[in-house]
Parts: sequence; structure tokens; C-alpha cells
Amino acid sequence: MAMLHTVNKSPYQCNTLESCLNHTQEGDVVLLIEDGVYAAAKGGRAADALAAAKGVKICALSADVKARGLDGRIIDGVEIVDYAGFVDLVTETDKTQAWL
Amino acid sequence: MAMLHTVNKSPYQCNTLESCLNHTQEGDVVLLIEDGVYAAAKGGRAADALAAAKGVKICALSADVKARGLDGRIIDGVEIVDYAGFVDLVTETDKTQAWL
Amino acid sequence: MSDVKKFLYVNRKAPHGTIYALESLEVVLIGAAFEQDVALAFLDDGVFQLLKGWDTSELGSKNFQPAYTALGDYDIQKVYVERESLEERGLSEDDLLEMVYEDEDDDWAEKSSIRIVSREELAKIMQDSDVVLSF
Amino acid sequence: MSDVKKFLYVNRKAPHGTIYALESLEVVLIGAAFEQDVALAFLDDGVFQLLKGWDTSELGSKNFQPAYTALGDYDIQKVYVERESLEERGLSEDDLLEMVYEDEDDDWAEKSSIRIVSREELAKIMQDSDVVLSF
Amino acid sequence: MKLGIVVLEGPYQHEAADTAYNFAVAALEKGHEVFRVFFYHDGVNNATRLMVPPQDDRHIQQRWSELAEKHNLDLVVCVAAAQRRGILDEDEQGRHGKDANNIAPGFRISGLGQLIEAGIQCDRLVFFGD
Amino acid sequence: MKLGIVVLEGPYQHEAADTAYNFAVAALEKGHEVFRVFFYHDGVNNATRLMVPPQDDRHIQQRWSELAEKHNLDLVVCVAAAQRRGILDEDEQGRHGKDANNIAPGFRISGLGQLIEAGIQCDRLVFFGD
Repeated sequence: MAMLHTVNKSPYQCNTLESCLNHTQEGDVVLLIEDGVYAAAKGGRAADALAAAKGVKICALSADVKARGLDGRIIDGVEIVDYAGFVDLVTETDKTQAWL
Repeated sequence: MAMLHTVNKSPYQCNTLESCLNHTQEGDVVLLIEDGVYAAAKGGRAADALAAAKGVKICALSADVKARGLDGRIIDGVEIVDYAGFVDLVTETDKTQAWL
Repeated sequence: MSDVKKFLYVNRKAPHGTIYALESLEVVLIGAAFEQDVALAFLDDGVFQLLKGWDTSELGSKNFQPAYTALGDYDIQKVYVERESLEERGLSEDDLLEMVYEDEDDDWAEKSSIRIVSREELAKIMQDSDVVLSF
Repeated sequence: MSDVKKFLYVNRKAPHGTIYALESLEVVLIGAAFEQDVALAFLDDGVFQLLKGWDTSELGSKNFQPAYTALGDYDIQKVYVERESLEERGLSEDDLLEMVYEDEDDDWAEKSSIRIVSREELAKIMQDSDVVLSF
Repeated sequence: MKLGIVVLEGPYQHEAADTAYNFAVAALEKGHEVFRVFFYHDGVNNATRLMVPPQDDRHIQQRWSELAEKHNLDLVVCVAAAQRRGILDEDEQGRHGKDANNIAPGFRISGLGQLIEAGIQCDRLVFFGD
Repeated sequence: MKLGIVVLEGPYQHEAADTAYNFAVAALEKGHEVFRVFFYHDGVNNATRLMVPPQDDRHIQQRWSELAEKHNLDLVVCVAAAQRRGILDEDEQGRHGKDANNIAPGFRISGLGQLIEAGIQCDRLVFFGD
């Protein structure tokens, strides 16, 4: 019973990612979209919190990564997926929760 | 040369108030409006940060305080002002900066 | 699969600042007619939606707080409120609206719909739901 | 009071997530024609507006980053970027767009418009301005 | 699979309107059924045919309308949210005595029950908002 | 004093639209001049005459229009922001070959220069947004 969580806010501005990670279960997937992708940028303070997340798979949406100039700047362990991959994540998990 | 700063985000969700307080100068006024008024609620974690702000006057907009059920729950040292008071703060200071 | 799904409405935003709280409530009221298994979750700033004593007259907008208390009439019986979110905001159950429903299995006794749950419990409730509606 | 006011555009939001960055830039471009003293400030997530290398093709929206580099042609010479905001995000000046203007007092030499300033300096710049436009 | 999509933010103002569209396109390309796209909150503003974006930018309403035509999509605009924000079809125009309407082809106005129904019928319901 | 007001968010969706209005009323009551209210970003959506809010709720467009009439206020809607979002007057309707317009009485569509001018002319400029 895995769940897909989407997070669309910058972790530097909002606590959305933090709250999401506090409610994930082992086997869940967190997909960073829109301004949420900044969490996975190398060298940033937020990247540490993300790297510390245990038992969940972290993905980031390529369209948003590229739009923001973060191509090549994403930390190891975060999988870049395109929109087709986003759709796959939705269908491969049992349900989706948007952390708005 | 005092400045009025308006803050309209909840400190529990966003870092807006923190960023504002990092940029105020002695004699400035910070007016909490909309969801910003939650910062001044008694007993909340955010109230401590607010109470620690030095050299600035903190106000909260009564319409927003009342709408949220915070009447009587605002910490000491925060002045409640109505919209007329908001206008006075704008005209008594030299300029206004909205922390959006 | 049964025809009844578990709907969970997740409310994480403060009221008034944006329309999310109000328009979420409107979905709940409509959705109640669909005979699904409905639960509401309030966490983060969403717990402020249940803080009692709103007076919106000076703000000039509609006070929709009474609609929360009416949820029991729509047979909404499960209102989960996260303890950690309350504590962080200096709130306890006494600060919240009274929300009750009549339990048909217990001679229609009036019972509180509000269930204070830990973060861990709420995470499980999210997992156990079939459809998560986020506002 | 002189006819020239000090306009400060304060940018605190990341690009793309909302329209604030783009529509702020559109004001700056129009405002440049008004012969006021114009400065731009980037702090908090606003510094991400200047992170180079945008490619919006997959997203499908317009890439408006070239307009930032064109600001020099509009005689915008003062672009303040907060050091603390950069550091927190693991960024340095090398990661930012090149933004230049031609200095008419120095034989039209091409100079960088970007000035990395401390939080304290930026607070002073805010105080010294006449009109703060927040986006 | 049968997917439902919910859009809570308006065009251009918030990226959610783009993400939802791009997600819908990708889902259709992968052969999934998009059972319904439900526009709520400011999402209803995606449905106005009066928008005129700059020529070098995307036309958010038009691409929804075209996608709907191509794939026979059900684009539903919540009536209560639409009324508040001034999105009307001819029926609504008449009912409220207004002198114009602005809904675009391919969108229809209906009640919140359509959102609940999508939750019941769809294998997955995905929200895009602020 | 001469005050300018800037509104960046749409009606009902965000409280900024209410705060700006209440502030304008209070400023006028205190005898200040409101030089201009400038609607930008989703703020332009305050200007649609097609909105039909519930009868027990405030009518955000109407109260702006009434305030404008009473105090001869200058309510300016940014043309670029309005085009993107589908707020048109008769001129704009004609220019873009649209079949309807939706701007309310008391609002006028103009350029961003009107915002800069407000910054120059006003003693204070106050922003309301997200």
C-alpha cells in the first residue's frame, strides 16, 4: 500500500516538505514538482533534510528541474522523472496525496 | 525614517515573518495582517520569536484577529489596530513594504 | 472491491487567508450525500479551521464556521486533528469547536466527532484511505 | 523634494511556481522609461530568479530569463543580491546570470550590475528607498 | 487506468495550471483514460475563452479545449466556484441576468458532485493546487 | 495624504482582495486621497462584472464599483495581466476579435505605466498580494 506524495513548495519558503516527510511510510514515494524541486538542489541547506529521509524514494520532475536551471545540480539519490514518469508513479502507487 | 512592514503569512507555514524581522531597523513597525496574525497567538511556538523582536513595534489587524477566533488570545506587547489604525501606520511611517 | 471508498479530506491551511478552507468544506457537504466512508483530517495550520470564536464582521466576509458544527447532521463522524499541530500552536482540544454526531448504534447518543490523533496515527489514517482530497 | 524617487523592486519568490517573478520583471521594464532611480533586490527564494541555465521547453512556458540580462540596456545598474540567501541555497555569484550595464561616466565600460550585499546592507538599502514594490 | 485530475489554481498566476495540463497529456499518451478534469477554486479561470496571452506564450485555455476535442475529455467547471469568479455559460448567464458569458468550448459547468463521482469512479485522483 | 493601492490577488481566492478594499475604505473615511487602485497579477479578476457570489456573501466587484462611483476613484486594471486572464473591455474585445467583454463599471484598462506613475505621484504605495 504505497502512496505517492507530491510537494510543490520551496523548502526555503514553506514547511510543506517537512510536514510531508513527517507523514510518509516506508515504501512511499515523494515527487518534487514546481518550486518543490529546489529541495533537491546540491549544496543547499534543504538538501540535507532530504538526504536524511529514510525508507522513501525521492523523485523530482525534470520539466521543473530544467526550467529552474537545476539540470546537473540535483543531489545523488533523487531520481529525475519526466511527466510520463510522473504518470507511472501515480499508477504504480495505490494513491496520491498532494501536499498543497 | 521609519518603515511599515506588513506580513500576511502564517509563521507556522512560511518563513516570511522571519525574513521580515531580519530586515527591520530600530523604530520600524511590523503589522501582522491576514494569516500573519497567527504569529501573535498566545502559547504558540511562533509567539516567542515575535516577543524576542527588539526595537520594532508589533501590531496586528483586529479584523483578522477576530475573524480567526484570536480575540483575547494575543500576546502582550502586540498592539491591536483596526483598518483606520492601519491607515495611520501607513501615513505615520515613511514608506510601506509588503512582505509577500 | 466494494462500492464504498474511504474518502479523506486533508486540510492543512488556515482559514480566511485563502479560500481553500471554505471551498474544501463545500465539497465535504456535497460529498456527504454520496454514501461513502468520509473522514476529515486537520493538521498543520489546518487545525486553525476548528479554533472556535470566529467573528468575521469587521473583515466583511461570510462566517462559515457554523457549517463545521453542522457536519454531524451530514453524518460526518470522523474528524481527525493532529496533536502535534495543536501543541505547536499552543492549542488544546478545549480551544476547538464542538463537533458532534448522533450514534445510531448507541441509541442516538450524541458523541464528539473530534478525535485527537498523533502524527504517527494520522500517517496511518492517510495510508488507510482510498482517496485523499487535498485542500 | 526632488522629482526623482528611489524605486526598489523587492523579489522574494522563486520563478515559475507563480507569476510574481515574471510580472515583476514586466513592471521593471516599463518603469525604466520613467527616469527614476531604480534598484532591484533579490533575497530569499528571489535569488533563484537569477540562477542561470533555465530551459523551460519541457515545462511549456516562455523562458523569460533573457529579459533579466537585457535589463542593462534599460539602464538598470543596481541589482542587489543578498549573500545570506545565496549561501543558504548553496549558491555563489558564479551561479548567477551575467548582468551588465555600460557606465557612461567611465567611457561606456561594461560593468556588472550585480552587487552581492549582506542582509544588513540590504536592510539599509530598503530603508533608503522611497518606494518599495513587492513581488 | 482511469484517472481523475483536479485543478485548483488559475492560468498563468500559478504553475499548478501548467502541471495539471502536462500531466493530462502524458497520461493520455501512455494510454490511460482521463475520466474527468475538475476545475475548482481559481482553477475555474482556466475556462475563460476571453484570455489573450502574448503570442510567444502558451494559450492555456485553448490547449485544454484542443485536448478535450482530440480525446473527448470531460472538462468540468464547478458551478459554485465559477459563479463567485465570473465564469459563466449561456445557461448561467440567463439564470443570473448577465449580459455576457465567457466559457470556452469543451468546458461544461456542473456541480461538486462531479468531483465526488470522479473520486468514486477513478482509480486515481490527482490534485494540483497551491 | 495621497495613497496608491496595488492589488495582486483575485477575489474570494485570496484575502488580499478583501484587505485592499477594507484599507481603501478606511483611508477614504480618514480623509485621505486614494490616487489610484492598480490591479495586477490575478488582481485583475476583481474587475469582472460576471461574478455572482452567494447572496449572503460580499460582492467583491460591486463594492469596488460602488466605492469608485462614490469617491470618484481611479480603478486601473493592467492591460497585459488582464489579457492573459481574460478581462476585457469593449476596446480590447474589438482589438482581439472576441465576442464578449466582462469589465465592470468604474474599472478602466491601462498600461503598467499607471503603476509607476502612482509610485511617483503618491506619498505612499501599499501592496496587497500573496
